[in-house]
Amino acid sequence: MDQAWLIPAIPAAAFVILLIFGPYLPRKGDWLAIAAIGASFILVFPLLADLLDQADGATYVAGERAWEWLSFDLSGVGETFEIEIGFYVDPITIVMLAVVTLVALMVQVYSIAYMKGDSRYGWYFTAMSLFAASMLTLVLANNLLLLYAGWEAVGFCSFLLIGFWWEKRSAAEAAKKAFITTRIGDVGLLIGIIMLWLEGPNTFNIQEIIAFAQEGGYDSTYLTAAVLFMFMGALGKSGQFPLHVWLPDAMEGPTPVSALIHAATMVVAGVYLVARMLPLFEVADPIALDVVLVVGLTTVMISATMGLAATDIKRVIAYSTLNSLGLMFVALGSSAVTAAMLYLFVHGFFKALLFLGAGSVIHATEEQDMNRLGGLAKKMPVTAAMFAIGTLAMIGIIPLSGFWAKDEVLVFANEEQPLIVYLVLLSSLVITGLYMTRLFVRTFLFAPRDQGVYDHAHESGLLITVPLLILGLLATVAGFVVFDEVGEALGFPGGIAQFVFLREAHEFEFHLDTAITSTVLAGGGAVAGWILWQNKAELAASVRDRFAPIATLLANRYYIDEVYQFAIDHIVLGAGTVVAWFDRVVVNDGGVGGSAKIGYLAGFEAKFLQSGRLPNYALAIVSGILLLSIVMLVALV
Amino acid sequence: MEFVLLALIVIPLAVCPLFMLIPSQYPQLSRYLAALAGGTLFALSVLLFAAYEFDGGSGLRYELQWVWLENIGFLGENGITFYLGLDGIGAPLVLLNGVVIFAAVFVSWNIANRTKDFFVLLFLLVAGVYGVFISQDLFFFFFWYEVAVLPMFLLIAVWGASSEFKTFARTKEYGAMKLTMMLVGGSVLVWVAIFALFVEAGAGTYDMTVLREAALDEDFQKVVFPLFMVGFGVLAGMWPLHTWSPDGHVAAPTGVSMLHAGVLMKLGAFGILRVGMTLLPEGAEFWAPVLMAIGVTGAVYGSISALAQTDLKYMVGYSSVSHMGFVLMGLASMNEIGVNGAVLQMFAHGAMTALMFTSVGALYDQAHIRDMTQFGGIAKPMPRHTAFFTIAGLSSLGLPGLAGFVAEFHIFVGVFEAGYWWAGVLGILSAAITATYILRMLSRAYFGPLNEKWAGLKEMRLGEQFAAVLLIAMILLMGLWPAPFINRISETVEMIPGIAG
Amino acid sequence: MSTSLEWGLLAPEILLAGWAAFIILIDLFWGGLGKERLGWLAAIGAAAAGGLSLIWVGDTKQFGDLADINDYTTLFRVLFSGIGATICILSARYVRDRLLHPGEYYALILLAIIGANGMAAAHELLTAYISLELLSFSLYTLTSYAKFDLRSNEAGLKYMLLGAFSSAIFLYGIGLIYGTTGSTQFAVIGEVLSGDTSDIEWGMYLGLALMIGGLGFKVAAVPFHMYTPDAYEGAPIPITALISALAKAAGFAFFLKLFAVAFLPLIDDWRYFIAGLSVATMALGNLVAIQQRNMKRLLAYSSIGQVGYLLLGIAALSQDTASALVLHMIGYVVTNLAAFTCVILYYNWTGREEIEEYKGLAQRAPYLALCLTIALFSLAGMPLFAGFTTKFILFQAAADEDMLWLAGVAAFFSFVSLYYYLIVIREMYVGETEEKTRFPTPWLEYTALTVLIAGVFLIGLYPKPVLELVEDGTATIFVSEELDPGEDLIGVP
Amino acid sequence: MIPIDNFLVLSAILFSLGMYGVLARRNAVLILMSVELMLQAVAINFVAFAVYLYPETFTGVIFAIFVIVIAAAEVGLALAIILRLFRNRQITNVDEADLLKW
Amino acid sequence: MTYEEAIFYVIAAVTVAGSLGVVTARNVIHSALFLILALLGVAAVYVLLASEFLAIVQVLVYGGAVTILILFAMMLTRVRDIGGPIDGPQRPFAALAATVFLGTTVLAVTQTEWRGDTDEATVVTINEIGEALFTTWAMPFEIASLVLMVSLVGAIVLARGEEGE
Repeated sequence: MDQAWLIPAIPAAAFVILLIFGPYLPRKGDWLAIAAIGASFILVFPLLADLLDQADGATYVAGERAWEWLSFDLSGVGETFEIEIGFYVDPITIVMLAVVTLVALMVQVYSIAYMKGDSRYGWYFTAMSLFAASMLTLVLANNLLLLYAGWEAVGFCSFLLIGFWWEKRSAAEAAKKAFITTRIGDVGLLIGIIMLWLEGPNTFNIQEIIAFAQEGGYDSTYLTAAVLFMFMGALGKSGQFPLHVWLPDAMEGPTPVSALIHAATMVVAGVYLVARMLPLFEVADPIALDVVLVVGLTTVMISATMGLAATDIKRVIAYSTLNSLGLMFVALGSSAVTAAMLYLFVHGFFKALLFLGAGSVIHATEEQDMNRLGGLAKKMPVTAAMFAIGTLAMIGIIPLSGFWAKDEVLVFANEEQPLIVYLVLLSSLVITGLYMTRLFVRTFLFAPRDQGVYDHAHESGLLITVPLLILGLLATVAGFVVFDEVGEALGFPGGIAQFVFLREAHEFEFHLDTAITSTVLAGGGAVAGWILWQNKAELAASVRDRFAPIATLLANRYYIDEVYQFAIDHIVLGAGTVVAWFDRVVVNDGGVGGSAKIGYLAGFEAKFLQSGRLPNYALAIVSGILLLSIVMLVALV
Repeated sequence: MEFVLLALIVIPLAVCPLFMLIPSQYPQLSRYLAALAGGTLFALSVLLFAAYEFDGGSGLRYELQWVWLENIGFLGENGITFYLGLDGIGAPLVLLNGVVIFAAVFVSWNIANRTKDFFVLLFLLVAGVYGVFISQDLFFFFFWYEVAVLPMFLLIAVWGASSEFKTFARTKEYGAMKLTMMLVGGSVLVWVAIFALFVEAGAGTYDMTVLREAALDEDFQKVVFPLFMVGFGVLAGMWPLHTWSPDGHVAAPTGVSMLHAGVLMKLGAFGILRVGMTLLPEGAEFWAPVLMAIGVTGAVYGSISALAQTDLKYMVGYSSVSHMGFVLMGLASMNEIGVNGAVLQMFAHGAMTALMFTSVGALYDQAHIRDMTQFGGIAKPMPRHTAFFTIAGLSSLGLPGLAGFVAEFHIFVGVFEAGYWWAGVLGILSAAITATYILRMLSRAYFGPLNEKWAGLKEMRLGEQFAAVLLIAMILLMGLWPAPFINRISETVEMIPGIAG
Repeated sequence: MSTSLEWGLLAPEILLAGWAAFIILIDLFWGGLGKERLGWLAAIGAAAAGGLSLIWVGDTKQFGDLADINDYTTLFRVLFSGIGATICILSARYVRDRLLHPGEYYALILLAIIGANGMAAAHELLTAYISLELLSFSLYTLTSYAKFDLRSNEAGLKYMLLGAFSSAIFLYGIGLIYGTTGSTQFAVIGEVLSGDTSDIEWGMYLGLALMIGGLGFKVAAVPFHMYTPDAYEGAPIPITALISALAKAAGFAFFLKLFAVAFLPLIDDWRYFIAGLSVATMALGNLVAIQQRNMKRLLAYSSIGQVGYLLLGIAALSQDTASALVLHMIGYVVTNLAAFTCVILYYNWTGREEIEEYKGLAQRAPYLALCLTIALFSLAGMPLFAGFTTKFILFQAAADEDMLWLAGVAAFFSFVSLYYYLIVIREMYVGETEEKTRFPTPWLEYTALTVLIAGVFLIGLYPKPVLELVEDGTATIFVSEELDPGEDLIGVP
Repeated sequence: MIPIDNFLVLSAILFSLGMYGVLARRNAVLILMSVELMLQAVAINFVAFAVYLYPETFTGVIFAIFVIVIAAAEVGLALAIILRLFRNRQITNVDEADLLKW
Repeated sequence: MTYEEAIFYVIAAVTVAGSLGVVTARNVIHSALFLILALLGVAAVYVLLASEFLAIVQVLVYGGAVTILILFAMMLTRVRDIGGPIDGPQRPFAALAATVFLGTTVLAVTQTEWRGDTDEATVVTINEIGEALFTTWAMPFEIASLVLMVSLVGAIVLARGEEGE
């Protein structure tokens, strides 16, 4: 348990070494980065083992170590203001660690091939190690401040990696947009943290805050406000409804980056935060959880619909990520931590698989636009197969992991939430089926639309296909974790569900009815998709013409981007120019310049008193004398 | 160690005549002398910072008291004494000054015309700043405060640069004159306040440790504190009186604006803390809400107007106004966390702005324009420069792991603790706006496709790079391991009367 | 009939008078000495008189109720001879190039010093008035000394006629005070005024008002200052320096002694009038100075501004403010002389006195530009230099006498004054000129200049010795001398 | 005997007339003559006080003597300057001599 | 109205008329002549004030030297043929100021109750004055001599024509 701090430390050390000596290392030090993340991955297991040994029955004892980073005593009653650095390991952390380290390892191996020949190859791996280090710190942090530090560092790394090819104007803009949007979200997070600290037990330690809240320390409206502020941070980071604009644009970055950051790890940080803070959400009045739910739902619906219209394969997958994140928040909204964490665990694998598949397509064909792809299956059989598995998992077809996790979410949504929520989820299943099959069909099947691209395509090398295979396997197998027996087998007493579940044990029952409905709907969606978009996709075209206005609406992403851009240009920049003008003209020339002018003019007038003529001077003297004597006599006598 | 403290003032003053002796045909010689002097000052500052530890008493270490004027006229027992002493708040700022002067010397390495006069004035400025940070006597506090302002006019008027903008022009003489006049104008208020304080205390001495004990009555404090607040506020870039800072920086040469924004603006805030809040606690308490309001306006106002600037130096100028707004907010929170945050922010902002000015200066020296809209993709020809500027930008927008965050976090916590939740929210918002204008500038000027016109740009000079590395070291030191700073500052802040728990 | 007159006490004055005559004769009979060396000779004479007066350091004697020779007088005698010697050295080259009759020129300067000494030493009004007239007459003549220069002529005329007019008013004031108090001795007047004065109120206050007016003219307080700018601009530059240093210093020496000894009992009555004068002087002096383009007129208005600060010292009169005032006056005199030295040297070299014409001086004569900058910064009250410390002590002393508002006004105007000093400094350092000829260094003037600048630094950085000297001086005038009966005084006034 | 007030009033009248002369006249010599008048008035004042109020110390009389001496000296010097002015610029009116202004 | 007061009023009238003439005469020469009349009037006042020495000095110094000097000056500066008004533009202000001053002084002088015997003048003999001049008032005497010397030197230096002229 004590070596838990090593997990983030090794990638951090790798980052420092690469930063300073990177260019001089053989192969620019990519092996060092991979070794570091590999080591972290390996270290997760002893941690898991420790956790399981100490487990007595269903409850697991969380390990925590902390070192004082900074402290000074307040002159009040012996209080001190402390900030610590420490880690806190509990089931949720383990799940997150597993997902992050594994996917990062896969992605970095994949990147060796994908990024070969790039001018800043070394810098790529340096940034990747920094990202890994900060994500792991975020996950392991035991207090809110260290979490916030990791949170911001991850945001900065995403800025670096999205803007990796900063020569491209769009990449630079996308990076800036991502960082600013997440930063606006983080404003909420910071306010939330400080509010919790203010009324709370004068510490940032998460567990103490939760314990304090559970004893009713905070008054509920205050706690709700604090929690909602923190949720704002999660919104920004996980690209939920109001602040989701940056995620589609984040595809400007290299695909492995998208795979790692915008699928498995960073975007999921928001979910982790809410999961970690769920007890607070529950203590606060229900409005908090409803907000989470509503936001999740809206994101699900928007992303699903937008997925239909997007033509760039990476953007479609990005929308699918938004869709899944929405689902996770819906799960959290109905306080189903297991379902959320499970879906997160599973989603990490198949979404990474999808992205890396798309990456291998792009790597092979140098082309991202669906309209110019098609019929690649023959040229790239392995990628096509793996992509198929990923698509099916995303849609949630029976044997694959997507299905099990999605069902968990549906089950909780059905039990806890009103019917409307359940119906919306079901409709989203259909649409997911639609656009995922569209993606698969348009890329891999039927006649190639652009012969040049088709000829150029070739199956990617081992370095790309092997990670695909591993992820494909995981995508299929991971689902079974749901069954307790499988959990037992792997040495988890009472199954994974209990491991992750915080409250009392809850065996997994198989809800036949939800399973059937979901499979039917998802399958129906897929088949409809197949029909619509087969061979020349005439049918899809005709449907689009009929619903033309909706299609354009979707294509322009509900014009949300334009609204934000308008807001920024006019309100924010406009205010800036007005304030700058006000500052220069009113405060500066008017206020400061004005008073100086008064002095200058006073002097100017007084100057002409000096007429140069003697009688005037004599008159001045006499008037001075008279004034003096008269006032003196009047005043004093 | 006392004489190390004395050396901080003596070296810069002693080096001035030495410069005079060097014939002006050998600018290189005067540059080496400047580097040597800068180096020794830096070393001494680091030594002092490291050696300082709180010893229980009044937190004042290495005291050195020479009677200057005593028992003459209105002056009683040790009336005016040349009283040097280093305390917790002074130590980090002395370190900051040492770092910034050492960096400034290297940045102004290629000042060609009248190099030795430049360095004479620069070191005079530094002597003034050191004097303020370590003098415990109110007379000498004001004496060095004015010495620091003295060379500003010539530094900007002679070596500065005029600039034409579409709608208005800012000649360097205008910038220099406005800056000097506003600072000295501010110091008039301080002067009057010192007179009133001396008469009211009736102790016949300017020794601040004695004046601290003098129980001044409440109404007097309420009347005199605003004088100190506004008087020092002008130099601290307080909101309505801040207009000299952007104009001054645009006109000033790089080295001077580094020292100026990096250290001189801290003099104002330091003044409010050391003289205003320590000697007049009730007054400070009474006026705290007003100072908070001004601080917040400054912060938000500064960051919003920085958003609209196209000139790089104007942007950095307004960002300094915004960050100094944070400092004032920290001071106004009147509780220990907030004031600690304010002192940390003074140090952090000092290092950040100095780094920003180094980079902008380096760019300006080669490109001779500062309009960021005309640049594009200069990260290609100047990668290191971009890295330095990005680090400075990130620290100013409060990325954890860099100095900015540690300071701003304390200020926000302090402000919330003191109950001004509206100020806290606005403050954090202005930090977000800072992120916007910094990143907008970075993406527009540095990233994106390379504008062919600037293909010829070369990397920063070695001297500038050394300066930048030095400053980054400070930013990272405070960002990653702020304990040494906090321990020193918090004990002394605790001693200040009127600072709540 | 033995009287108590010890002529030995007036040895410095006698030496000066003799030396003046000696100089005139030298100039008449021994042409070979050359005009420049005549100046140095005069300087030696003045310095010798200063040295001679040091004999009486520490003791308090009286020259028959007319003049008391105590530390106050010694202090001012040394100061005046110092000023005289500096002016003689400075004008050596100027007179050689531009004026006729150098012998009389230097003689008049020496006589002016006698007048000044008389004013400082005076124990009663008649001696003071006559010395005042001696000082004024020599200054009237010296102002119009450049016979063929229209400006000098006009300045002399204005200075003369207005001087006569205001001294008539001053005399009327003295008459009334004499009428009401019965004596012209300060101590006696002080005694009478401290008693019940309700019966003689009318005459007394009118007399006081007229005297303030008359003295106001002499020290160039605002309503009466009109002649100063014209006299400064018209007179030959060394004489402008002489007026700005000697006339102001002597004026204030007499002003301070008169008000400290004679009118102290009425302080609560005239305090606010003097304060009013001081504010008006500071305001007008500094504000109009901003408009000036000629260096001499600028220094004229700046000296008017400085008079405002000195009047502040008198408005809040007490033992401390008196010594602070004298200290500031010494600081002002030394700085002003330094500034004028630079102006004179530049004028001798280029014949220019407009501020624009100081462009690029820093390139051509760096040392000269540096000294002028130091002097101007000291006048503005910037630290490291005399101005800051003396102003600080003066304003603090005034604030101590609960005149804080006046100290505030003074601090504000000293800030305003920084503007026009910076204008000059800007011209010197930022301006560019085509002529790049380096400035020939006149060694003697440069040594005088260096001594003055050293003085400015000394008072600025370590005023203790000077302040202690001044403290002993002012202590003597504040101790209330009782009339020492006993000596058989024949016809004692 | 004649009360002292008569003399003082006379002196005041003379003084005011002299003042009027200085303020109103343009010619320098006339101004000079008016100043002489004012000094006469002052002398009368002094003598009156000495003779009436303080006969035993008669400082006033001494003062009067010296005032006359100073007045005489003044006339000499003033006329010299006026002549010098006339010789240079051929004017004696004071308000024409205004080279030095503002 | 005693005998002496009548004489006083006559002399006072003469002096005031003379000085009024000096100040208001249209012709410059007339004002010079009026000055002589005024000065002699003042001499008569001194006689009334029982100080004959002063009267003699007044007549000698002023009557003789000063007025002649002024007439010479007027002749030299050819003042007669200079046209233009003799009084400046600020005549009304001058009159106003003079009258206000007159009012205040007369009021002040009459209001104060002078200390000491105010209605009979005692004679101060010449030898008393002489002795005082050389003993009690020695210093002003010396300085007065220096003033005269300065005036003399000044007059010569300024008025004397140089070779070039």
